[in-house]
Amino acid sequence: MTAWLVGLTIGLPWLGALIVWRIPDHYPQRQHGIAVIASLLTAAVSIGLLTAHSTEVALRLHIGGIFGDFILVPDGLGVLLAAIAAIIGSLTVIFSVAYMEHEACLNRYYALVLIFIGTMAGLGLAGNLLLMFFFWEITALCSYALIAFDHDNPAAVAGGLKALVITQLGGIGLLIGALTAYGRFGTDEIAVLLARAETLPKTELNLIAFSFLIAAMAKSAQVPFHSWLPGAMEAPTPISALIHAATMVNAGVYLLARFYPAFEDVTGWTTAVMTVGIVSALMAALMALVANDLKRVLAYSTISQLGYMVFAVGAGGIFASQFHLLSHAVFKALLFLGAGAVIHSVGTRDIRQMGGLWRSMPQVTIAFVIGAMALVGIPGMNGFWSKELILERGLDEASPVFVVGLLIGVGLTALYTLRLVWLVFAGTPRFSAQVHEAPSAMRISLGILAVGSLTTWLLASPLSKMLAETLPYHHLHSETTRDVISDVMAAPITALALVCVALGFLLWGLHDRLGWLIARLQLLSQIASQDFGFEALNRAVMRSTSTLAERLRSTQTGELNWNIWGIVAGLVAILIYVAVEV
Amino acid sequence: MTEDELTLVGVGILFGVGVYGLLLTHHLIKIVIALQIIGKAVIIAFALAGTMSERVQLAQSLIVTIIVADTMVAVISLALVIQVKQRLGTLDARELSNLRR
Amino acid sequence: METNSVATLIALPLALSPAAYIVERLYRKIHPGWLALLILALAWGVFGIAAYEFDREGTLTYRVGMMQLQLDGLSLFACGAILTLGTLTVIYSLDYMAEEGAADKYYALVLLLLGTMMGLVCTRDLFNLWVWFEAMAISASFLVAFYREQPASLEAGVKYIVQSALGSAFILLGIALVLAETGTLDLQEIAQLNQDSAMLWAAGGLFIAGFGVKMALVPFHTWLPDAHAQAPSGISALLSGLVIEVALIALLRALTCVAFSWGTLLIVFGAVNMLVGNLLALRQTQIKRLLAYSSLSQMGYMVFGIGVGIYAQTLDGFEGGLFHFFNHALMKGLAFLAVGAFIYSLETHQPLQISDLRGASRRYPYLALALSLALLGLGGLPPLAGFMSKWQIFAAGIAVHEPLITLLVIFAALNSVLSLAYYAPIINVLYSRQVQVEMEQGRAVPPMMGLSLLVLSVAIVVIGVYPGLLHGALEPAARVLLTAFGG
Amino acid sequence: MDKLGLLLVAAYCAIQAIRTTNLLLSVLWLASVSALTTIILFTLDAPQAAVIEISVGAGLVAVLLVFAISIAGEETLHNHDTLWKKMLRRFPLITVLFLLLWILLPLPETQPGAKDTATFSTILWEDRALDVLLQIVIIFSAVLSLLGLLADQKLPAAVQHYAAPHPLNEAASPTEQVAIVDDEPILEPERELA
Repeated sequence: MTAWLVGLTIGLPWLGALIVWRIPDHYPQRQHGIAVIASLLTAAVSIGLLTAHSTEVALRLHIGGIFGDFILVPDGLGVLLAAIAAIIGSLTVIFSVAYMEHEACLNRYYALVLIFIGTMAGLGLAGNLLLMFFFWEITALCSYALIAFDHDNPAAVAGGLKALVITQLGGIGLLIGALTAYGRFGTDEIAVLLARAETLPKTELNLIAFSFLIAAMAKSAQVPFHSWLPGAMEAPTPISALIHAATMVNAGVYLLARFYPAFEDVTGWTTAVMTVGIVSALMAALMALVANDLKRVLAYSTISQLGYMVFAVGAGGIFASQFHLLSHAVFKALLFLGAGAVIHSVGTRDIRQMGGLWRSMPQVTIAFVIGAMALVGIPGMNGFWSKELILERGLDEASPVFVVGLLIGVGLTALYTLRLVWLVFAGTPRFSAQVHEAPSAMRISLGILAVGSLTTWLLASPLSKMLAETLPYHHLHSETTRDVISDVMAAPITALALVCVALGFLLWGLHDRLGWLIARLQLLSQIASQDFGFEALNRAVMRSTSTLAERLRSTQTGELNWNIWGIVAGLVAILIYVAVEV
Repeated sequence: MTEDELTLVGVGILFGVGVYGLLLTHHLIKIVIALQIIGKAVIIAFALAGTMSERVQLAQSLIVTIIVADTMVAVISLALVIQVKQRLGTLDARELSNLRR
Repeated sequence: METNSVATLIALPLALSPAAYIVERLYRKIHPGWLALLILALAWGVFGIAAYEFDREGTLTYRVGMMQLQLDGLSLFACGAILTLGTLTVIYSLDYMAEEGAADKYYALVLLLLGTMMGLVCTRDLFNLWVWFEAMAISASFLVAFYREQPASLEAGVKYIVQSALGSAFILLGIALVLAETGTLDLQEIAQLNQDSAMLWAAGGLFIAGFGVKMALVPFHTWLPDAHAQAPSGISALLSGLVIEVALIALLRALTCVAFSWGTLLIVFGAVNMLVGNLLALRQTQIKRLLAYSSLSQMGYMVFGIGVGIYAQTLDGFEGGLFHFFNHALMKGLAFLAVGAFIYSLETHQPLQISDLRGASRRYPYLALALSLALLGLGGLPPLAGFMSKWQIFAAGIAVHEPLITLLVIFAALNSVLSLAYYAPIINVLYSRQVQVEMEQGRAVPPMMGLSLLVLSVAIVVIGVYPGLLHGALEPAARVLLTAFGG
Repeated sequence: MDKLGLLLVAAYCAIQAIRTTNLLLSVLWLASVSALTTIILFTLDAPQAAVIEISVGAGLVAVLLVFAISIAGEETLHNHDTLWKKMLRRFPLITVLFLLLWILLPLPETQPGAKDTATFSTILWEDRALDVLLQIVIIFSAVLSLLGLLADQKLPAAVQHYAAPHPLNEAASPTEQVAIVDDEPILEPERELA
């Protein structure tokens, strides 16, 4: 039974993709319909899978040779990721029915989305490293193809390529780590790595730990590998919601959480993870503060929130990180889809050209504000509980510097979120287009997600129970929702965090009178708006590579005599090597 | 150095002259000639290898094959050269450099 | 076991190629291509028998005079690869070459090329190895310069023949040194003598340089982009997908008789090939040239894997290298054939530029998908074949547990990422929504071309998802190499 | 020592063959390299190989080269239409004839070398029969190639000027690999062939 559920969660969307890909553009209704049905079925199956979680191998496919077995294990971490992918996936597909109306090549769009959903579920459920890497790379491939979906837009193509290359660079980390483990154990099963990590030579364990960290940083867009995520905002907005907010970017956090027990004793690893998280959280928050592109603000905020999750893993808060992952997936998907509705009707992504939208699209405004409140961490929202858990964990485990960083981050989040909401929905309109309320398909998705943002924190007990039951190496103990509430309420840091939120709001409220401060911070804002120089670094690497390529190309002169020189030089080099060896 | 080794050095020199020809001449027909010179050096190398290992007859039969193959290469390259001359009007290898980069 | 099937397998295409040449003159109705296909079908039958016998009896031999043809795991595997891509190319050519003249010579020479390649991997005699090699080079030469009315083809042909002649002279010199030192030419006898002398070392160096020319090791590679880009696309597929790899096998066979530690040198060559190939392809705008350069870097992975195998005596290194050989044959074959299909459909006579393919997916969705699969596979992305063989090569490298090799594996993986920087833009162009005018007026892809493209695409995906499929064929092949190199 | 001396002389001839500007002289120098090779082969106890070398190496190849030079070595093609076309047709034929010649040549037998198991002809025709069979394959594919390359086909209407270098594929920016649009045709028709 479990095997069927696992197989269907991955296979159903793939099958749907195959079918929808075969439907030509003349039948948009069929394209929409099949995509919606396939994704809804997947979501239903994935809910079934949630209940069937276990530590046992559900599917084992013998491949042979070095490739060993392909294993799928529906443990807590895995089914959570799979369910998020399937459910948010189906909501984005529904949203797309309205958003992508009248677009060309819908069959390709839906096929890629469905392949992505299946692959993401597979990534969570993979029980061996090769299969995990396999899915890891396919998600990157889908992400690339969907970012560059509009292949005539050079920015989209460049963004897709950048996302592909950077996540692939990170993928090398996963590759090296996986192969190192394989080289010692002769198998790439994740359970074996977790069980026998201490038996590895110290250097190799270090190598695995830090290369996995690099992989996670690239996938979860942590500084300094973050710059692909803002670039990925060229994708259609539902894609941004699904891949670049709710699911794929979580894969890094998931990876760290999954292997935390193996690496927790590696010297400096937890500190490195926490540092990465904090630095990303703060820098991304600053960048969100100065960005003017609606989707980019959300992208930076995603980086920042992922930073919190990464930090939580580093601090040993596996449950806190996964809890926040769940909350974030819901409220960030909501925010992105809300932004999509706004962009769809206003026709621009520049928040300086929006404003006053609450009058014309009140329902979208309400949904968006709920998402924003969850993002800020207003009590009662799902983001509040999960974020407070992370803060609490930080206070317990990490040095005060980190805690201060976390709190500043909370304040900054409040500040940029309020700025965003204010500029988009409040004040007077700064555009001329006729704006209507979003179509019903969009509102359905938004409504469900808004309800989710208000309620998913109630799932704390089953989630915690599931994780504690199925992750034998993580030594988690199960917490009930009541425990979570009392913990959070009792923790002193909750109050501090709320003060920070209030301060953040206050800063925005007073920003007209704080001209002197803003002027002082001009330099910082300039640096932040230029991506702290990482963008320039990327460009420099790209430019130098292509210069090198160009130089090398000029050695291919096409002259026969020159070619012979090459051959003779090669022979001489070989003979010199031989002479040295003899 | 034994006499055989000295001869081997001589073969190396002849081979080197052929390679030198390939390196420096631009005339396509002379490039074919240079290839032939290299072929001669190789043939002598085989005969020498035959005497050194006391398998002269074996070496001879190999040389026959080498000569045939070398001649065939010469034939095809000359045919190509003729085509080049007919179609491009030049025999200068330097002008055959439009495929580059 | 002594058997005729080895000899029959090799002799079939060679002996019947004159028939393919002459048949059209005798019976106007029989197209030489179909005859060639029939001959290859017969060869497949013999191959099946040989594989069955191999499975039961182990290595098969056939004696000609004092010399032996020998079908061991490696040659069986290589013959399988040769027949696979060879047959698909001939099927493809039935339509592709239909409008070109000289079909008689084309198919006869393709048969000769395939037959000599199979002989090359089966021989056990060092000198005979060279003769097969030379026969292969000569039968490919006209195919390279097939479009002899195009100046560029002639130029490519001249470079090809001169450079490969120089390479084969290096090989001969090496053989002469081996003969002088050991007095025998049988590869196994030489290996058993187990001599270690400067002469043999020098011979090994000459082998690497000589075969390196045909394998396109940097800096011997300069002829390759010209020849592979100028040949008819079917031939490009054969040259890129088989000839350079078979040259690698020939090198390995030759090196077995001077089996010292060539691992380091091969690893270095592999690494250099990856980087240089990628950089040369990075800014390329002609698609066939780009694919030709990418062959350099793919060859680098194979050589790297095999170098690791020799260096550390690991089966996985050899198996990975050979696995990549097979996958590269499929992927590069598919890439060249798909590009050829575009050239055919667009009826262009200029070298096809990447930008000429703008919007191809609208008019040719399947063709665009096939090309994308080939390119992504070459870039090493799952779920395609190229990923799995690279994984195996890297796994073998890491399992050596030496920091330097680990660094080189990282380097190789970085190169894989770099290669995406030129594969991915092609895919972007294919899926552009603006469509070239020429593209809209292009003609349909004929069924035979479609068939071979379909088979290759499916094979790439299937192997990518289920890499164990080939393990049964690869393992004995790798074991031959492991044994030969002293493991 | 004498062999080294001969080799050095051969090397001198080879240098002359490469350096001389007169192509026919060059062929003559090559023929003398071939002759010296023959002598060296004799001193190395390889008389049969020597005979073949002098007949094929000095004979056939030299003839082929002279042929090729007479066809291609001149600057213009105009006046030689009929003559070279005739010669062209016989080119493969003559090649094959020469090759048959050496196969039929009666060769003197010599004593096998110390470790040789058999005489030259036994080794060539029996022990290494595979090599001989392959020679046939090589000759066959070479003849096919020749026929293909020299087939009497329509020449393009214009002999195309090919020497001018052309930026076939100059740099494009890496992210958007856009081909340069060629305004000027790559090949300019230069003159008509009558």
